[in-house]
Amino acid sequence: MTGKKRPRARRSARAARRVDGSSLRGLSAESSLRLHFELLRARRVEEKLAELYKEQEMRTPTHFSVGQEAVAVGMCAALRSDDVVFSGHRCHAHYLAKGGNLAALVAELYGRESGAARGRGGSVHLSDMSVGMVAASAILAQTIPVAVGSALAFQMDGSSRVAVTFFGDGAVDEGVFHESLNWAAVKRLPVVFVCENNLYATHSPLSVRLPRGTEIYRRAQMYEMSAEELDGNDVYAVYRSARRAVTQCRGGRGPVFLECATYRWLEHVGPLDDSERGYRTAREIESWKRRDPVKRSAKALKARGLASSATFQQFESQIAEEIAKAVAEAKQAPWPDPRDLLKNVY
Amino acid sequence: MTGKKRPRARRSARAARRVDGSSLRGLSAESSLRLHFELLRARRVEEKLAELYKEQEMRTPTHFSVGQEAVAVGMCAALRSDDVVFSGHRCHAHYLAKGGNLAALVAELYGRESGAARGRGGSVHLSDMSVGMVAASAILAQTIPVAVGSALAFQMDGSSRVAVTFFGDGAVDEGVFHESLNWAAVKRLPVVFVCENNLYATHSPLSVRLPRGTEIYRRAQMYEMSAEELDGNDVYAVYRSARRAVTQCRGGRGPVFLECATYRWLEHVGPLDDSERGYRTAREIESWKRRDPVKRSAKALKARGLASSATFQQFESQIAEEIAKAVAEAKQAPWPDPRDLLKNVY
Amino acid sequence: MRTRTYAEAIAEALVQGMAQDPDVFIMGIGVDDHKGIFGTTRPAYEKFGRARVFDVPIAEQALTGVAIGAAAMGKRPVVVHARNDFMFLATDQMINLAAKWRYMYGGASSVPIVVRSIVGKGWGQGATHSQSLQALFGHFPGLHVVMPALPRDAKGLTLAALQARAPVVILEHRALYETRGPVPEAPEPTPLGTASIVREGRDLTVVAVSLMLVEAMRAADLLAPLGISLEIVDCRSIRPLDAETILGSVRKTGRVVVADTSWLAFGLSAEVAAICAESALGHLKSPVRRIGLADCPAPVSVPLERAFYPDRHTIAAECLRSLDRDVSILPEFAPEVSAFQGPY
Amino acid sequence: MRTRTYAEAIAEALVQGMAQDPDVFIMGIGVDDHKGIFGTTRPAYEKFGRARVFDVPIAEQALTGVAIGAAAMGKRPVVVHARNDFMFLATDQMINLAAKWRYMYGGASSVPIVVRSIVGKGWGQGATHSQSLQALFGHFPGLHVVMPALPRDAKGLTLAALQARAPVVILEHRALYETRGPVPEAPEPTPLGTASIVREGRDLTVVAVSLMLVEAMRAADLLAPLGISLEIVDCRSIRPLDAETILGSVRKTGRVVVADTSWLAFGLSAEVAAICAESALGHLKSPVRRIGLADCPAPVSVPLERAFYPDRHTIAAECLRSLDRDVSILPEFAPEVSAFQGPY
Ligand SMILES: Cc1ncc(C[n+]2csc(CCOP(=O)(O)OP(=O)(O)O)c2C)c(N)n1
Ligand SMILES: Cc1ncc(C[n+]2csc(CCOP(=O)(O)OP(=O)(O)O)c2C)c(N)n1
Ligand SMILES: [Mg+2]
Ligand SMILES: [Mg+2]
Repeated sequence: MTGKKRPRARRSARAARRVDGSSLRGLSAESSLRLHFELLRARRVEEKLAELYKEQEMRTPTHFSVGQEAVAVGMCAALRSDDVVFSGHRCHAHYLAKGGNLAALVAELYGRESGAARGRGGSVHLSDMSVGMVAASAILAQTIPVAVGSALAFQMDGSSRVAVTFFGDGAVDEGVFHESLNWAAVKRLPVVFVCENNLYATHSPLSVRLPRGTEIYRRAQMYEMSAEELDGNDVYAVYRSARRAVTQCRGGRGPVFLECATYRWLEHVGPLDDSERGYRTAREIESWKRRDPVKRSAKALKARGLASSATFQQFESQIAEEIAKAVAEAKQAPWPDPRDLLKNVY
Repeated sequence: MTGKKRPRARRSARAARRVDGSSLRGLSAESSLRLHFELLRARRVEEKLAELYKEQEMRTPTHFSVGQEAVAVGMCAALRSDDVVFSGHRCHAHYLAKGGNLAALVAELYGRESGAARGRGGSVHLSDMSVGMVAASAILAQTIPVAVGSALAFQMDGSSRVAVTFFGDGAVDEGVFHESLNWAAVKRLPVVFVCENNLYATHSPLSVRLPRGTEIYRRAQMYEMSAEELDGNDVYAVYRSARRAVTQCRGGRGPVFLECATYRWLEHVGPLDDSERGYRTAREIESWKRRDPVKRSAKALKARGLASSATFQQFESQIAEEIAKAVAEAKQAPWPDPRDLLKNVY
Repeated sequence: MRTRTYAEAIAEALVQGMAQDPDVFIMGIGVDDHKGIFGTTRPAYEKFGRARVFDVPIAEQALTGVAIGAAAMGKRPVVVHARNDFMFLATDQMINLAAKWRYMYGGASSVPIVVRSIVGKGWGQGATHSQSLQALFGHFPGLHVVMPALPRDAKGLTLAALQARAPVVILEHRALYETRGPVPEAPEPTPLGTASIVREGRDLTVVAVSLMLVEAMRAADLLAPLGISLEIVDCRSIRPLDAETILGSVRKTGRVVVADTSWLAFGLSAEVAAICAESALGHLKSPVRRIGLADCPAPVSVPLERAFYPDRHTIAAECLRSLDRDVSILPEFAPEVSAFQGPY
Repeated sequence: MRTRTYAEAIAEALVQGMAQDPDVFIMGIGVDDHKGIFGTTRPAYEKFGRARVFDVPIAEQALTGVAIGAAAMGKRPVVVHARNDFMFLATDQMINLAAKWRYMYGGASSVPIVVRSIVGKGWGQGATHSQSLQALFGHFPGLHVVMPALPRDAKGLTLAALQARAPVVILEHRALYETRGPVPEAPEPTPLGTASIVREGRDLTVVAVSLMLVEAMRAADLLAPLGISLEIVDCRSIRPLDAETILGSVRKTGRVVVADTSWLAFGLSAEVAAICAESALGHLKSPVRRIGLADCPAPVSVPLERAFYPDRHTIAAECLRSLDRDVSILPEFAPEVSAFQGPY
């Protein structure tokens, strides 16, 4: 496959390189800093979880978002807390960015009763209704029509709420992706489709799954909805597009599709580096790590004089403290009681 | 819905009117006459079946193709007998055009052992493997990926055979439509997708199912395959496009999509006129009947002096005779033996 | 009491449920057309209009996901499939998501969707338009599955579904749509999870569901003149199954025949036989007997269709065998051709 | 005899089948990657290359339809799903088309596809990655459904599937992949439709399938020292079910415990109990006992997972109950945490 893979991968790498620096255009100092903080937080949380995962105490298959956090953070920053978000198997960053409780995330990975799904769902079934993180799911593309349905409810109620669904490039292959875009467009529903195109589905490159030359966002345009491709490793760019998209939805002008070019740093599932596995090249991985969304965001803030090393230091320690507390709590937390096994089936 | 329906319906009506006359450009006298004969035959067969259906002796839900025959005839005339065809619930014309045995069709509707599916399948499950009419199915869009799979087999064998799948505008809504086009395009398979856009799915107008402004064939182009829209009521136009499509497939240059604008004359299922039902206007029905593919084809042949009333008379009597024989045979034919009920399950 | 047809009973339940709860809405292919799903959605459409009763793209999987998403936001969507066979396209959303939602997300939310779908039969509808999916949906925890046989329950179970917390699959039977029976005007839900003894008897218990319940009643009428008294249990709730009511009757009569609208293997007849073998073994005077579809896809041709479907005579004959009585004492039946001529 | 792991046995069957029949090819997500479906497709990929072992778009429904279409043209496609749960997206193609094809089209053609899929368990794989769909596919006529428990049958049933006329669903169990046992080198198919008595015994019959068969063997070892002799039937063929072998054993021992990898309701345990109630009633000395998953979606947390899955101890305890023996005579077990840590 590698032979077939290369050209397409390079093409998208270029797509991202086009917009290499990060620009804060149109953003207040405050929101720029908030975006960076959320970005850094998502990164540090997942780095820590990946490290702890190796202790084999989190018995739940886990797909880390390291490297892709800017999409989640930029998109969710444009949402109100009564807007709703749906995700797939790679859902930690979406959960955190929407305001999902960190302690509950860690506790869920440790299988505790205090977990986000009370130890019933695991890493791939995060939910925090209190902040509008409705559901993540391990079945590919499964929550895409569900987001559309939430948007239908908002439209019927004449509310201005918006639904967002995050999914990968692999979900684009599934039939329900097509059915859902069509549904949303026919009924002009307030839903934002966010595709995190990280070039691979498990170990399959795009070339195996989409006809050469395919631009995912241009497919979306065929459903008569506005769609754009953007640099998913530039949190500010994502935020600007997200704001436009959400404004359009709230205005009742129908769904929006955002294709975000980004890249997964760790193995498909699990905490390890997989650059030796041969399905992607070290060169490719390196070229993407050079476009680290966190570093780019920090660089932009510094350049604009909005943050100093001290600022970042303070962010780091605040986050480290929060994580340490969540982990300590989770490890102490009580297990679910087997006598509750049959509760909440109906 | 009617309010929403009108504009779209008018638009497509225009699409068809654009090419109102039929041109024999590029066709030999012989093939022009053969096309007309096949067209007339499909029409007369279905008219007769619809008439007989009212006797309530054909106990199988039947979807007549009257008004849409030019698509089946034009497409199948471009095929070899070792090419294969798949269809959906409205399959009589496809079966006949591909060379399916008429007596077996009539016998199937009468539920006889001599039927195309030996009385097991009924009107919606026609098959005649001997001529490459592989399968029709009552589940919407179900045979689309199956045609793609046959094309995969041809490609693996390095053969020049082509697979064709006929479906309606309603099938376009289904997820497997998208999955199948994507599959065929990724693997550049020799398959022709033929969409008979008759503006309705059961009683639902396009406006309920596709975003306003949707051109089905342009969606297909997004899969990086060649696609065109054409007048499905002009058998010669269909034939010319079909030949181009088949040539491209045989040449290994990947799949082709043909959107054929046409119109159903009878009710969705059953032999009756349904113009009183209110889901489509008498004006619309009339405007389409003026574009009767059979009349247009006859007119073109006469204009070019290729056929006289005598020719048509001879066609008519030849066809009438064939039909009468098939019907008489079917009514005499033995019923399946209930003792064979459990045969051919595995 | 006033009588209504099965179809009218469903239509009335929908109208009353929508009047009671503004969050209820109906969507499905053709729910708003002139036929209105054999009349069942037409009154709701006329009363509440297209804002709450609307047509949809033909995409069963997305349709189900859309219903789930709306339900998660507090709506009570009613999805309608003209044939339950079309739900094969939605099994992932139904079983991998709706059924598991409440449990899998820790009990914090639920998705109370109602899925109405119709079992087809007759006029050669064939292999893909005449299946009966109760076993499929009954096997997986998380869904309620019901199959009304009587107009009363067609209304009552629909009303109950509209008030349930869990997703509910209602499998209606096309061949029952025109049947008529007592139906209270007031919106009285039939409790989910309950079977009902529709005819008391002495000699043998017939556990039947949907159309087979009606056939069982007719079988009872055939056997009564022979001095044989059947007790008939309407197994209207597939999941949860009302084992107590079934077992109570079996323990009383000591004999049981199970009549299902689907195939035997891994079906309702298997589950009922199994609970008897687990919990009523000592009471069984003769082997459990199972009645269902012939073990092949549904054929189309009339003589094959007739051999494929069991009916009152099949039930009566099995009852006689269970009682060690000579089957030949049954009057010869001219197996009738159903009067059904559509609409399908 | 030489031994192989379950995974190696499958891999060998595929290589031998592909060598014998040039029309056999394998397609599925990741069949050609470095992991090669836990090694089962890797040898075939290395030997036959990407022309006959290839990766596909993530579209289970089309994938299945594509396999059907290729089979109709004379190919023998092997479709692989890393989790059988993903087949919910393909049930229409599997049940509404593949299973009915030969019958529905009058017997003129058939579509011999082979669908390999894996049942997951452990490491908190959760509600949608650990189901076991034998009852779903077993209910509908037209498919063969098999579940190998032993490496020998993992090879033999795969070979048989590659020669069958009807579509075959093979449900493999992830927890068995590393188990090792005798596997003949020669390509010897295990006949479809047969169960096998893997351990002869006197006191009680355990009918078990897949992973539960292995657990049943361990239960037998636990009970042997107590002087209890179990006969164990490997119900490796779900459809057709080998009723004769099962009933033969039950009639001999007079007691039966059924252990399935799925839920009880409408499951394999129900079907086996039902045939006993129909055809071995007179021989049963005690009620049929059923073992399966707890009646809820699969939870993730370790203590819940442990309570959710039955194992050798559950089986041993049910056997004692069936024998009216005191369960407390069983040694106290520290319910072990499985060593499994993926890959999933
Ligand atoms: C319906 C279904 N098919 C297959 C899988 C197995 N699977 C899990 S993740 C994955 C790849 C997803 O790729 P993508 O959507 O690009 O997301 P990414 O992992 O790259 O973030 C696959 C095939 C699944 N979970 N669900
Ligand atoms: C999966 C599925 N959903 C719904 C139906 C019911 N149905 C039968 S035909 C039809 C409309 C088909 O419309 P179209 O594809 O445009 O074909 P046409 O009837 O216009 O020729 C529908 C919805 C079905 N048969 N299969
Ligand atoms: Mg990806
Ligand atoms: Mg149409």
